Amino acid sequence: MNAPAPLLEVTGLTVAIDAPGGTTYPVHDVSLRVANGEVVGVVGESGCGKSTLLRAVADVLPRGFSPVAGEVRLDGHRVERRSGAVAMIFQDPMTGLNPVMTVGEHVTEVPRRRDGLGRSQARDLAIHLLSEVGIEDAEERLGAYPHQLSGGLRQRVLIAAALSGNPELLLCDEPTTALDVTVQARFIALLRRIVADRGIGILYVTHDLPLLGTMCDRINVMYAGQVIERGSAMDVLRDPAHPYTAALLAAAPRLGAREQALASIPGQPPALTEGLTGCRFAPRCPHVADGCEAARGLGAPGEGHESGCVRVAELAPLTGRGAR
Amino acid sequence: MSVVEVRGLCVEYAPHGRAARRSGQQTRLAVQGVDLTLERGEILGVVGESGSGKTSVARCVAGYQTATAGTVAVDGTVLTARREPRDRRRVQMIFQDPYSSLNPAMTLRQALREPIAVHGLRPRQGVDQRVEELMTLVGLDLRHLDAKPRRLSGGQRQRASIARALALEPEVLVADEPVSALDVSVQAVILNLLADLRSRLDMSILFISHDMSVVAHLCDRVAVMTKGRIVETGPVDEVFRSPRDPYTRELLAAVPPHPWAEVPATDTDAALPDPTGQ
Amino acid sequence: MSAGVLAVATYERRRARRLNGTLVAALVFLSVIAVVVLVGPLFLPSPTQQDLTDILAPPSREAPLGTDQLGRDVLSRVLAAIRLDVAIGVAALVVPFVLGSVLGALAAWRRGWIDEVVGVVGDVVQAFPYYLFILVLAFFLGAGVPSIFVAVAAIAWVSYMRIVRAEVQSAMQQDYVQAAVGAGYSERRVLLRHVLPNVFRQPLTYAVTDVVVVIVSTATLSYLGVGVTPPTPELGAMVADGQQFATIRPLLTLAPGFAVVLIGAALALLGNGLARQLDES
Amino acid sequence: GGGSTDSPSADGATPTPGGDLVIVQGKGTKTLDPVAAISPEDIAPMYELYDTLYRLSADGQELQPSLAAAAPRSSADGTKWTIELRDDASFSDGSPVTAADVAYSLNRARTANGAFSFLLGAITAVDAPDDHTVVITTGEPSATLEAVLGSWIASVLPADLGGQPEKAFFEDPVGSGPFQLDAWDRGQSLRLTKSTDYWQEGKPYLDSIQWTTVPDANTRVSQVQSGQADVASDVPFSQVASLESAADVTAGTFPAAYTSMLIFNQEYGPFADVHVRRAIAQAIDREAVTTSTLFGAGVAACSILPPSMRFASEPTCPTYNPEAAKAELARSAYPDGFDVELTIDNLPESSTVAQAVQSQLAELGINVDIKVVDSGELYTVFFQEAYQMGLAAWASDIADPDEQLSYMLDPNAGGNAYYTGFDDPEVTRLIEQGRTTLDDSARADDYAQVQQIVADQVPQLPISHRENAYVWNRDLAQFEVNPMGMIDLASVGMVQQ
Amino acid sequence: MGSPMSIHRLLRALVAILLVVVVTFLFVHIVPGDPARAILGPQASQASVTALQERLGLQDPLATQFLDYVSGLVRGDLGTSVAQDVPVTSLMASRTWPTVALILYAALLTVLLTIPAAALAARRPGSVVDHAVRTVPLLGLGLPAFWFGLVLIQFFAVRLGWFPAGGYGQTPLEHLHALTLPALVTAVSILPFTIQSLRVAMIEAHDADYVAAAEARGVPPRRVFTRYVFRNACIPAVVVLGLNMGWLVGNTLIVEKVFAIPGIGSLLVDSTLSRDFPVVQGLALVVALLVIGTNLLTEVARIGLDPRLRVSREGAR
Ligand SMILES: Nc1ncnc2c1ncn2[C@@H]1O[C@H](COP(=O)(O)OP(=O)(O)OP(=O)(O)O)[C@@H](O)[C@H]1O
Ligand SMILES: Nc1ncnc2c1ncn2[C@@H]1O[C@H](COP(=O)(O)OP(=O)(O)OP(=O)(O)O)[C@@H](O)[C@H]1O
Ligand SMILES: [Mg+2]
Ligand SMILES: [Mg+2]
Repeated sequence: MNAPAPLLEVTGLTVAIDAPGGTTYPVHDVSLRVANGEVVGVVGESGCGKSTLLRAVADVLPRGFSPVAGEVRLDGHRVERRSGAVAMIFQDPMTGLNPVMTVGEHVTEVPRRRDGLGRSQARDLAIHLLSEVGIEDAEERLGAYPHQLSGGLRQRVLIAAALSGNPELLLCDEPTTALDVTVQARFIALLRRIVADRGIGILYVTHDLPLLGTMCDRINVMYAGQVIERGSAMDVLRDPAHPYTAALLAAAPRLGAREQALASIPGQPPALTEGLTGCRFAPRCPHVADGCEAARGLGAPGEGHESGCVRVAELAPLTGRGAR
Repeated sequence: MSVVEVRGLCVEYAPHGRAARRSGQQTRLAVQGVDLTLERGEILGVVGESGSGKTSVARCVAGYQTATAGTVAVDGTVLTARREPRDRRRVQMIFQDPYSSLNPAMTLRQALREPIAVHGLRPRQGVDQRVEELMTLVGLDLRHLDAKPRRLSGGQRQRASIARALALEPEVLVADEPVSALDVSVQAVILNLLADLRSRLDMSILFISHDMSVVAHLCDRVAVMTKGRIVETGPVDEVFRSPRDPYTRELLAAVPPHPWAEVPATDTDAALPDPTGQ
Repeated sequence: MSAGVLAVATYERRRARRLNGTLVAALVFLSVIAVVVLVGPLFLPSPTQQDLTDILAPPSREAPLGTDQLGRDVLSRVLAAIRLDVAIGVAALVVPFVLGSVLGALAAWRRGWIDEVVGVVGDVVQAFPYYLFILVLAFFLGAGVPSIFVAVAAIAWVSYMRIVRAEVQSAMQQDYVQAAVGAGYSERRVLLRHVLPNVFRQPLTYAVTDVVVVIVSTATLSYLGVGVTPPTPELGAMVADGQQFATIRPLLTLAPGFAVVLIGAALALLGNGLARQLDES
Repeated sequence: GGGSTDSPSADGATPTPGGDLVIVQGKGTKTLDPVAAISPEDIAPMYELYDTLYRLSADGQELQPSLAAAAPRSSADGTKWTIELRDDASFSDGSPVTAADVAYSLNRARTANGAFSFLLGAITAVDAPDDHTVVITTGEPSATLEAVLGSWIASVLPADLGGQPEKAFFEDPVGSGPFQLDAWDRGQSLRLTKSTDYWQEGKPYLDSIQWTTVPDANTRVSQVQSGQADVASDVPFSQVASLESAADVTAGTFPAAYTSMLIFNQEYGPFADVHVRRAIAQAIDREAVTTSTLFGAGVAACSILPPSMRFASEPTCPTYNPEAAKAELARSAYPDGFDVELTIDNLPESSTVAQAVQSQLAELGINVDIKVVDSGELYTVFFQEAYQMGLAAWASDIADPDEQLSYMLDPNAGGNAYYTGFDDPEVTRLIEQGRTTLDDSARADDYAQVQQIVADQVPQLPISHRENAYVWNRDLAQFEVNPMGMIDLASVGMVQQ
Repeated sequence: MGSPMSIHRLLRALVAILLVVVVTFLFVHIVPGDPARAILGPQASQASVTALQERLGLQDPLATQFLDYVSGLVRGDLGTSVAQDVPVTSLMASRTWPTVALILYAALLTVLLTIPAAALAARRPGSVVDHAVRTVPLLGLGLPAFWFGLVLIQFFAVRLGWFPAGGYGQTPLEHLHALTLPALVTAVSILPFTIQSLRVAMIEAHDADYVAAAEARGVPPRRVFTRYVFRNACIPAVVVLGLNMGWLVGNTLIVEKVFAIPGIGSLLVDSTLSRDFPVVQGLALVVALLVIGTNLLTEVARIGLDPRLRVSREGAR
């Protein structure tokens, strides 16, 4: 796969949280790219910093969080705050929509308030956008409030609202966790179609590895605030080059494999304070060895597939899925 | 004889309620004539779309809710609407949200002693020993005994609430999406624990989930629900390999294939239903 | 009282800490007041000691806040009054706290007619002009501390009832309460062990602020002429009495007035701090 | 009058015509019917709206003819009184004031069942032989007649109320006073404007007077200070001195026919014993208590009659002497003291007095428990004699001691000797005699005796005679208040400065 | 709008009003102190007191008096003032507006002071400004209205002359001017609660995902504040304001006395002291109606503000 010119380029991003107990770094020295027309996944356990990364990219970090190093560039420029070039969709479709605003208001407000469109033009645009995301009776839905919609519909409204600002990049933070699988499948198909139609880039965050396999071009695996493996979806999921990725995959149950017990990961992720050195997964890693405490960037095993594990070469077949 | 036998279960809700408001639906009949049996030592999965009535069925079985029609029998005895404490004990429920399922004011020790003491399940001096047994059984470190729930992680809490349910020595566990809120690695721990309980204690489990792969992994049999009805039941392997009902098929098609699965996904896009088909 | 239902549904979520700044400040503040109030009298004349030859004296070394129209030491009276008012405030709230909590819990737990009756009675009490209620009660029972107790109890329970009712209602949605029911525990046990212990944060922190309201009401009753019976020093009575001398000896009314404000601020601060603390833990 | 003579105000100056006067008072005017009036706030406007046959002088010692042309001429036996009316007085509707109007008004007042109709109790008939002559018949010689005719109850209204029903008439009354009604918001504000038909040349000076209710005393003072009002009544006594020296306003006190006293219910054992009462009289430092409550706006009482009242004397009173008090108590049946409840109303001054009494009686071993009742309830309690010791007050409605002495000392006069149950036939006789003797010096003797007996027997213990305290605009001239609390507003005016 | 709530709510309000009628009646009649004696004063003869009692019907059995009262109410007749011999309704007529104006003004001031204070505090939680905003209004809680009112008069009216020292004025403009200080005193008693709740709600609203999402997709900041943060934070704040309305109304009684405002508050206190029962009854009823009315109003406002409630809503009072 040829790497297209990057739409989003994050380099060395570090985010600090000032808390009474001391500063923590939920995102530490993270670099990643998203190209136009590309869906890039970010995956990792709960608490590894995925959401923080996304919010940093959109420049909507919560109170107390501040980017302390690195930069985020969109089309080669620093992300201009709240320009609308980056839109974001959250995990819970209910919390992503303002409960006191109608569907129509959500979808028309950026065109009207930012772009100065007239009322009826904005309305037409809204209907167009809502149909585009697969809401059939778009016109009737304009007056509906979020709580009157099912989860799947809300999700679509969120996308339409996000698209209303003509974003180049869409950030999705576990948008389907609350939905059932059939709705999830439809949602993902929709996202892919939008990428194809509009040529935008998507950065998609989840802790569901198999899900990423169905929709992403490339995947970044995060652990404890760092990207520890990245590569094309197929490479990462089928031939994980980091023990953590392999452990995550092993922990996910799958259809037709009920004999074995699931492999859980012992222990807890480290606290994300200062002074962590070497491989952060080492304390929980079954393959831990002497070299692990040394710091190491990403590299190997191959072009477009990098791992943070020092032992990546020795551990070649990490997967427990037998011969392939 | 089946441990649990559900016959013709119907559940009706008043048209205006919180849940209806939340989902925007106006369904009145949430469960429409459900029959279910659960054998001893069996894990029965219930899958289905959101709002199909899974939780309602579970709550009826566990006795939290009175059915509009139909019966729930445990060990052949039909349980009435107001269950005796003794009967309540026989069916215990594990909840989806590990954060609200433990009393924040009680330490784990208190939470585990209480059911044993109230029901007099052990002589006074045996209670502490039993508590420790339970902790070990669910894989919780004994040093957490005096912790209050807020100090525990989601996975630990879920284990604690399983231990609390087990303290009553129930014959049946009803688990309503016990792992949906958890992360894969923690989920693995809980799933392993449930499987272990079944094999060691011959426990019967009614396991509700909307995650096919989890059900596929854990359950012996599966019931597929949609719109308040069970549309298909059978051994998991059979149902998942050759689904007969169109809804089951749709459900299975929507599951993102595990990258290591035997049958690799061919063309993902083609397998997905038309997005406009809602 | 009817005042001050702090935002019931929303709290700040912060990470747990030892004691938050507000609480520490409140505790320090209150300790200082407590020390002054308890130790001060050792160095001062009795609050009822009259000296008609030295009335309305300006502040001096012997009488730091001067003397009143009967030549009594104002500082000594203020300190005694603080003790009394705080005692009244706290004691007067015990009954409404318990009564309101029990009724609120019952209303939420049993629903049905109990809920309706308790709710309507609460509406009536709150719709009734607060000071008229107290005034009439005070006429009926005679002025003085007992009337204040009864009047406060008759009114203040409503807020606790409302708060506890809402809290119990939401607690009943919690899975752990469901689990307790499912475990076959008696109603009493579920209510006492599983519901109530988890709903007391809100009414408790509210009660702290409510003490202030009771003190202010007691003071206002004295202004209306139905407060604590003389010669007991009471802050409101002192403020009211002192008004006659507002222009010549402003301290007579300012000092007890500030004492009310100070106690009020300290307790309100304590309430805030407590709420935050209990929230965080 | 009192007032502040030393500060440079417009007091003595001659007023110039014009100006609108705003008076703020604690309560509002609730009725304009003289018969229904009960409070000073009701009564004050009546003196301006209506006229009376006589008017009390500012010092309270003398009655001057007003609608009457001269003092009443009495028949030899003192039961027939002839009064000539002046001929230039007219009502605000233009009709002249005639003897028929006076007769109607007096008859109406004495036969109505009003709270103060008893003041006219001596009158048995009022006749108008011609337009300018009124003849009043009294059952017995009446020494108080002139004083009664000078009070609001004897206000002169048009005969038959001009043909209107009572309610309608008193909504918009017609009178012959210096002012007439402009606007009235019951209990809240009352505005009178200058009457053009008033008989007194050049008066009134003011264009209008407005009374406004401001319940809080400090707020009242503030309003005068900020120029919002011109006169505030019932100023806190302690503030008078400092207000007197303030640059922007004038303040002062005026003697009043007002006495505060402890009353002893003789049904309650200890108080039936005169030694106990005398001991208490000597145990209480009335001078100090008076200073603590009045701050110079009044004097410690000796006689029960206030000094501003006619015939007030200086009896020999028990004086403050704790030792003598103990000795006196030792002679009673309660040598070691006793417990007693002191019932007071809820005004701050009452509480001050009560606390002083409490602390001073403690020296005698008398334990006083203060019981506070609402001021609306106090006299009900007293009337039912459901008290032991009480703190009461008396304000006279006429410029004659008879009203006060009868009510307070005569067990048959209505008050059961002011709720005490005191009964001394000699006192009763002397009072009776004073009422029916037309000779002032003879009356003075009778009343002096009464005052001395009371000082010895102590049925009530007078504590202080307070004055009325006002603060007013310094541009106000001729501002004076008589002992009945009345201001002659026709003579008051502004001075240009 | 929200029909399911209205019917239940209205019914309850009706029952409450009914009970208020009964309770005031009983209340006023168990009060010791004879109105006739209170009116006529100490000098009045027993005969005239008895006469007045008869005229007032005070010697009838309580039940008869109550029936008379209720049948009067039904005809819109609140009885006749004992002390002033005029119909209670006409006595109240001129008194209601100043009180209503005072309440509205105080509510307005509350809102005007609450919004900027809460917004300022919520902008940077934990900052010095935030702490100040959270603690300073607490002082208001301990401020007895009668005392604070006098302090304000001394300072703003006497010293500075900015406002009248009490009173109500004649023209609307004068009313506004005269009511400023009293409204402030009234508002201060509930400010701690409204500021606190709006602040918390704003912080919560600001942390909501929809705010981040809106900011990210390019909604202008001003609109994010008005339509997202403030609009949502209003809902709980309105509830708190409503809950405290009763207290606010109660406080006006005292404030009116201090500031000599010819409203129902000062009339109520006076009438209670002078045992003018019919007036007390009538006023208690009016105040109760005011409180119940404002409660219903906040309920309506809440439903107006929160579309989620328009379907149905149980509990959470
Ligand atoms: N307000 C806060 N104060 C301090 N630490 C915080 C705060 N919020 C989050 N964190 C920490 O920051 C880290 C990263 O959080 P983040 O939400 O980015 O994780 P995530 O990968 O999105 O997790 P999840 O899968 O649960 O959503 C976590 O360890 C979390 O504990
Ligand atoms: N308390 C209630 N009042 C009214 N309707 C309810 C109530 N609880 C559930 N419902 C409705 O009943 C139907 C079935 O709900 P239920 O919770 O049993 O579904 P579920 O299969 O568990 O869904 P999910 O996967 O979302 O948990 C839904 O339409 C729901 O809206
Ligand atoms: Mg996240
Ligand atoms: Mg469910």
